[in-house]
Amino acid sequence: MVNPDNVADVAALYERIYLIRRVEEEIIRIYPTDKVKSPVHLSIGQESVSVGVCSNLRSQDIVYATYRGHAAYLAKGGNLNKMFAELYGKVGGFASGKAGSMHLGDIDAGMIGTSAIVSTSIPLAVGNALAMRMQGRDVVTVVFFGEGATDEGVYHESLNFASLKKLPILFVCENNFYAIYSHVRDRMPDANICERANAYRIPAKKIEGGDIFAICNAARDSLAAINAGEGPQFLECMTYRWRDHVGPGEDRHIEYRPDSELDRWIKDDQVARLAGMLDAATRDKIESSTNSRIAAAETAAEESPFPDPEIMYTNVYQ
Amino acid sequence: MVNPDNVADVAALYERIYLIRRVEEEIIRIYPTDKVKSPVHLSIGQESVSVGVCSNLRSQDIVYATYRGHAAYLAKGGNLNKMFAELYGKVGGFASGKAGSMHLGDIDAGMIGTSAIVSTSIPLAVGNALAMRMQGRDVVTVVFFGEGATDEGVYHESLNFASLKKLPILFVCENNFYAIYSHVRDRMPDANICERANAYRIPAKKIEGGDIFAICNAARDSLAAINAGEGPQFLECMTYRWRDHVGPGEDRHIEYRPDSELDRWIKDDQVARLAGMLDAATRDKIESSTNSRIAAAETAAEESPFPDPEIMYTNVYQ
Amino acid sequence: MSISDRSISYATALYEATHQEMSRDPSVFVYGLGVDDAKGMYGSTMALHRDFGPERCFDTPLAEDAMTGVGIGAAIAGMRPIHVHQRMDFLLLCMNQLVNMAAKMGYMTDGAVKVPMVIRGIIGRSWGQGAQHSQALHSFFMHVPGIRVVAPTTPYDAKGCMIAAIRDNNPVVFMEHRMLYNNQGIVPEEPFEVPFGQARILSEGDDITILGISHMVVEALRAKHLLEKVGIDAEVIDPVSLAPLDIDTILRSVEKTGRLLIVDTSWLHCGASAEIIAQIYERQQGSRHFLARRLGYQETPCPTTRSLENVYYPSAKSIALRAYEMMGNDVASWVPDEVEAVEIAEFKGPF
Amino acid sequence: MSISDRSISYATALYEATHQEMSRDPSVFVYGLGVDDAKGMYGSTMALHRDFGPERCFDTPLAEDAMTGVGIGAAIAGMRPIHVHQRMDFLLLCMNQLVNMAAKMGYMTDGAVKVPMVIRGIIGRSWGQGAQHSQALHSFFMHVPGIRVVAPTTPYDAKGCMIAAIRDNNPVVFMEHRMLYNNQGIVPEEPFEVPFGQARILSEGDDITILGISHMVVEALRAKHLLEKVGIDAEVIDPVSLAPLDIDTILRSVEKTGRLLIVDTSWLHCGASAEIIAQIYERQQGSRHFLARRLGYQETPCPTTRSLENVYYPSAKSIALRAYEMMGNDVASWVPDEVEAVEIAEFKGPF
Ligand SMILES: Cc1ncc(C[n+]2csc(CCOP(=O)(O)OP(=O)(O)O)c2C)c(N)n1
Ligand SMILES: Cc1ncc(C[n+]2csc(CCOP(=O)(O)OP(=O)(O)O)c2C)c(N)n1
Ligand SMILES: [Mg+2]
Ligand SMILES: [Mg+2]
Repeated sequence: MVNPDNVADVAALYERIYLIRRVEEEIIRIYPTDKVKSPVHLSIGQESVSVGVCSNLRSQDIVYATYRGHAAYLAKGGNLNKMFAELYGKVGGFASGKAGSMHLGDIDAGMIGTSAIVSTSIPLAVGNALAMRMQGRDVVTVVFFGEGATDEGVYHESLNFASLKKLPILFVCENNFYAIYSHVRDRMPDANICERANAYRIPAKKIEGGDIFAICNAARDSLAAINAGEGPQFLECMTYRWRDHVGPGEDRHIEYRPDSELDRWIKDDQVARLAGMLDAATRDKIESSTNSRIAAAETAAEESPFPDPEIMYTNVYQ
Repeated sequence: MVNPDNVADVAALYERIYLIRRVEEEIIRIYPTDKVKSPVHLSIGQESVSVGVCSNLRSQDIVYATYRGHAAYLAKGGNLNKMFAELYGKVGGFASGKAGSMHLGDIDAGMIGTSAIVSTSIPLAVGNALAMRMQGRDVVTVVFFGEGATDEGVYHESLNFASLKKLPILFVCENNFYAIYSHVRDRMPDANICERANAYRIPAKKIEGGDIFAICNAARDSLAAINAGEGPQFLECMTYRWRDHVGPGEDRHIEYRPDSELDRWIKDDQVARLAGMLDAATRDKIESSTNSRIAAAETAAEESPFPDPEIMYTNVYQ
Repeated sequence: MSISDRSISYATALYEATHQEMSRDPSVFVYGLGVDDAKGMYGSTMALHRDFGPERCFDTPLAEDAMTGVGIGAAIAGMRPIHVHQRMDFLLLCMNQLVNMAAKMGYMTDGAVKVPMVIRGIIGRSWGQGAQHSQALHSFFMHVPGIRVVAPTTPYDAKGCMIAAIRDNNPVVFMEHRMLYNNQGIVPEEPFEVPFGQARILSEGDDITILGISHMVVEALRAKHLLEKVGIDAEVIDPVSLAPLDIDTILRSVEKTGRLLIVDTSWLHCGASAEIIAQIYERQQGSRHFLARRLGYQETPCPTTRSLENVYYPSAKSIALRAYEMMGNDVASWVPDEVEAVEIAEFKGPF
Repeated sequence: MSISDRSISYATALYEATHQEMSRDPSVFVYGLGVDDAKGMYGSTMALHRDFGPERCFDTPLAEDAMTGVGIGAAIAGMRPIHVHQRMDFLLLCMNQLVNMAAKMGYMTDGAVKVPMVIRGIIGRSWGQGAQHSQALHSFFMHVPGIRVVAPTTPYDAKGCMIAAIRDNNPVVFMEHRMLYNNQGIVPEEPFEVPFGQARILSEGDDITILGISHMVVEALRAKHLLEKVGIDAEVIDPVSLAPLDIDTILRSVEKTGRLLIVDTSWLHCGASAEIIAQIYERQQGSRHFLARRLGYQETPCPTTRSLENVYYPSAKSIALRAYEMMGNDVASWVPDEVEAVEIAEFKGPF
């Protein structure tokens, strides 16, 4: 159990969440230079979900996530250098630039490449859990997705099957209320996501406010239940995206959501919250080492070459 | 409200249900002659669902059903001659033989052509309901489907949307426990179909035992709610298929279901039940006129020619 | 500026066509993810929900499969739905409804019902769209009887085809390339239809026929200018509609030039380019030699990084070089000028 | 009967291949609607669940889309799933998973993951299957890089291709025609692979090349016999694998005969037949004339009634007549004998 009174616990969480926040701030800074010539879907504001859940994972556990996957990738222990190089479209990336921000993933870090088609990774994660069961491997699969993904039929088929087979998988819905500019109330008669999961006989818990400690602890309980053979578990983590759906910008001018709503979530920023729980020295140490790592990753990405045309033709077939 | 003590009510139901039963018995009789050279999915044993629900419909109401659609078609007042000619693949059929048993339908009878792909008519029915709303027409849409169809993602998407828009549609699940030879327990962690409908905020009622009066009355209540603007309603009607999934045969030899289960349902036959409630004269009159109609339809189908090859190329585009 | 010279963008042309048809016919409605949002599908559906009410222009849950079925059911019931997809790739989620239902309901009822529905699929190319946001799937729909497929290139054709598609009694897959949205062109203000099945010769020439599909028409025209500098006179054809396909016009051009270069916005195998070559060949049956070549996406998924993307898509330069080669020249003997595809160079989002 | 003369059916060949691979490699498993039922997918999966346990051969909910994704995820995790579809038409429900995920995961991770998965799609033709149970969708998958497509015709190839497909590290769409299931042929008992990308010349001839796909190979062979009676010597080719496609073998044959008739089990537009003609033409580039024709489904949805079905599908007779015409004869001058396609005539279900 993550203990808010335990400095080591807090520092570990802060180190992870600060890294993610800073990486995305760097992306915002760099973006206008056109170095990242690809859509980016930032997690800023939502980091506590990935960090809270992944803080409970072991290296052998497997994560599936979405095109909004920077946070999950880094929370799962992804390689920063490979990530920057991938964003820059360079050979130093884990996929030599073939993937980019929307298909982040790295088998070494236990995160499989993400999909830009909403909801389509969910059954793959279920298949991963099935394979782990068949192989008798002690691996839990975690799949992150937005509340928008729960609209899709394949989501339902996936939950039904996972529950039918009692597979070792944790479903994590990052409910940020919106799918692009569309509010969940315009897509569901009632945003009763947990109740719907229950209808598949999957125990589900809703965590309000993005509270990182609550998320950590709920994930720990869910993982324990999975390890106890109780089958799939479900977490609905309420959260909020601060930036525009895609790209580095803010989006207040679009007026699809009330400023006050965004402001309330910014006030509850979990990064600031954790920072405030640490003494200045601990914080500085984490921050400066993180910033050096990021700077180094950027430099390495800069220096890595673009792939030659021949690279295009490799790995179409395996 | 259909009154079991009212002879006229019972006779009306019997006339409809007897027609359906006899038509399918004739199909069984004729089938070995290869006159119906197409798969048939018989409703024998399940007729009370279509008859019970459709006895409440007005001619302007629209029905969508499945490849197991003989009962729905006749219950909705379909044309017997056109149906036989269609099964025989003759020009006298409503689709000149292009449709056959799996795509039964007849816009004049208010039943749109059915689909052989499980679950795919369900969103069309929802679209029909949407159109009725847009056109301000006093029409209720009813869609029949098996419990197997509820496995498919598109079913969930359809329920969600129908409820979101509060559309005037009645969902009728004919739960006969099996999808081909696969029991519902092997496809759902819990066969809580009504609870799942509720999760979409659609009021749902389960009717046990195929009881035709209970189905009639439940449908009447559901239709009243729809007409009162309460949005979609849901009925799960437990029922049982006596014959093999496809084709005219019995299937006891396949041993995927206990004989005792089938025998119990045969004992509760709703056709026999209604017959037993009528005096012999009323019954005879209904039966003999029905049998003459069927004989006439068969003769007409025999006499109708097969379509010429040119017919193939018509109505590919409209 | 006289009315007849009015120049508008491709996106505006789509918008205008839709707006005019919605005004004319109350059975027309527009739906799909984001159609009523502030970006209004690159302007093409902008504020339709304000003008016609939220019943006739509405956002949907993320449910491409059911929402397609909803459109089909509504079309059968007398409506004329326009279903908009931000990426053509998303049509892969509703292939069952499109192929098993939309394409067949009319036939399976022998004409008792019809499915007048427009399915707008936007080819997502811009930059860094990667493997799942860059596909064009027209060949799938060309394969299946019962579906029409159009891919207008100019604002004029965008408007005329959209009106024709809305009025057509069949499902019409309407393919739009994102790099065309800002292209300007002269478009009459009053409603008009561009009939399906008529190719356009956009620019005449005697030496080689270059047929482009969608955005590749623009690149083919640029290639024509490059080729002029080496004395090659290319004829550029835009088929506009792919199903039905106007093979006669293409055949006449090939009979004149003896050379056919087809440039597609998709892969080649079993693609539109294969079909066109096969049809031309079947028509000619060896009565006259002609040369035929195809260009399209590289036979790989689309890579994200720009260095590979630049090679992945055909360009004015790669088209010109291939044409040059087909004229019997050694490609090593010519370095065409760099031409900037402004619509690509200037693209900065909304991604 | 010596072992090497052992004759088994196509369905048994599939079964045997699967059984042998499941015995050899614990990562192979079979799933799909009905695979463990009493009919065992026409015998091809019969009782595998008894021999290998219900974990390795299992029925599923009706959920083609998610179940495909489950297979992909399992394949990425090191398993070798075989997903069986009773009708190829049902693949329309999982196009997103197949095209956006299975075909691309290897590329998008630059080879870090692979998707060794077999997707068995059964072409449902028998009688009265109608518009939604009779489709063959191989051209869709041939269009998309990252997917392999095989369509074996003989029991020998059925076994060898199945073993090769299971061992292949890519998604393989395995197309089976239902009218082939009872065909008998000599098949070695020990496991063997038929490598992809090698066409077979089933029967040599000098006058015309007839290329059949799947069940159409059988009809082409029957047509060859008919043609013999009028002195026409047809060469019959079975491509076996469609992606990769062995165009060299086809090209050599066409260079010999000068005539190519392609007979497909699907529509023509943007189909396998278009691709083959286009590739042959591109290779030849007018170096030699050849005649080319295509036969396939009529360009309509499949009608249910037998009188139209008989015209809808190509037959030995329609193939022979077309070949006869391509030899420069007047079709009116010949009435080929009636040949019975026993597998069709004798079909009595299970529908
Ligand atoms: C199948 C599909 N439909 C539509 C889209 C376009 N799209 C991209 S992201 C997105 C919103 C998804 O919302 P949600 O699942 O809540 O995730 P979030 O972006 O909020 O993290 C949409 C509609 C898509 N990529 N895939
Ligand atoms: C999408 C799809 N998957 C599989 C099939 C094969 N199939 C035909 S009927 C059927 C069972 C459907 O069961 P249910 O919905 O309960 O209807 P019932 O046959 O019991 O009336 C299946 C699996 C199909 N036709 N369509
Ligand atoms: Mg969201
Ligand atoms: Mg059932």
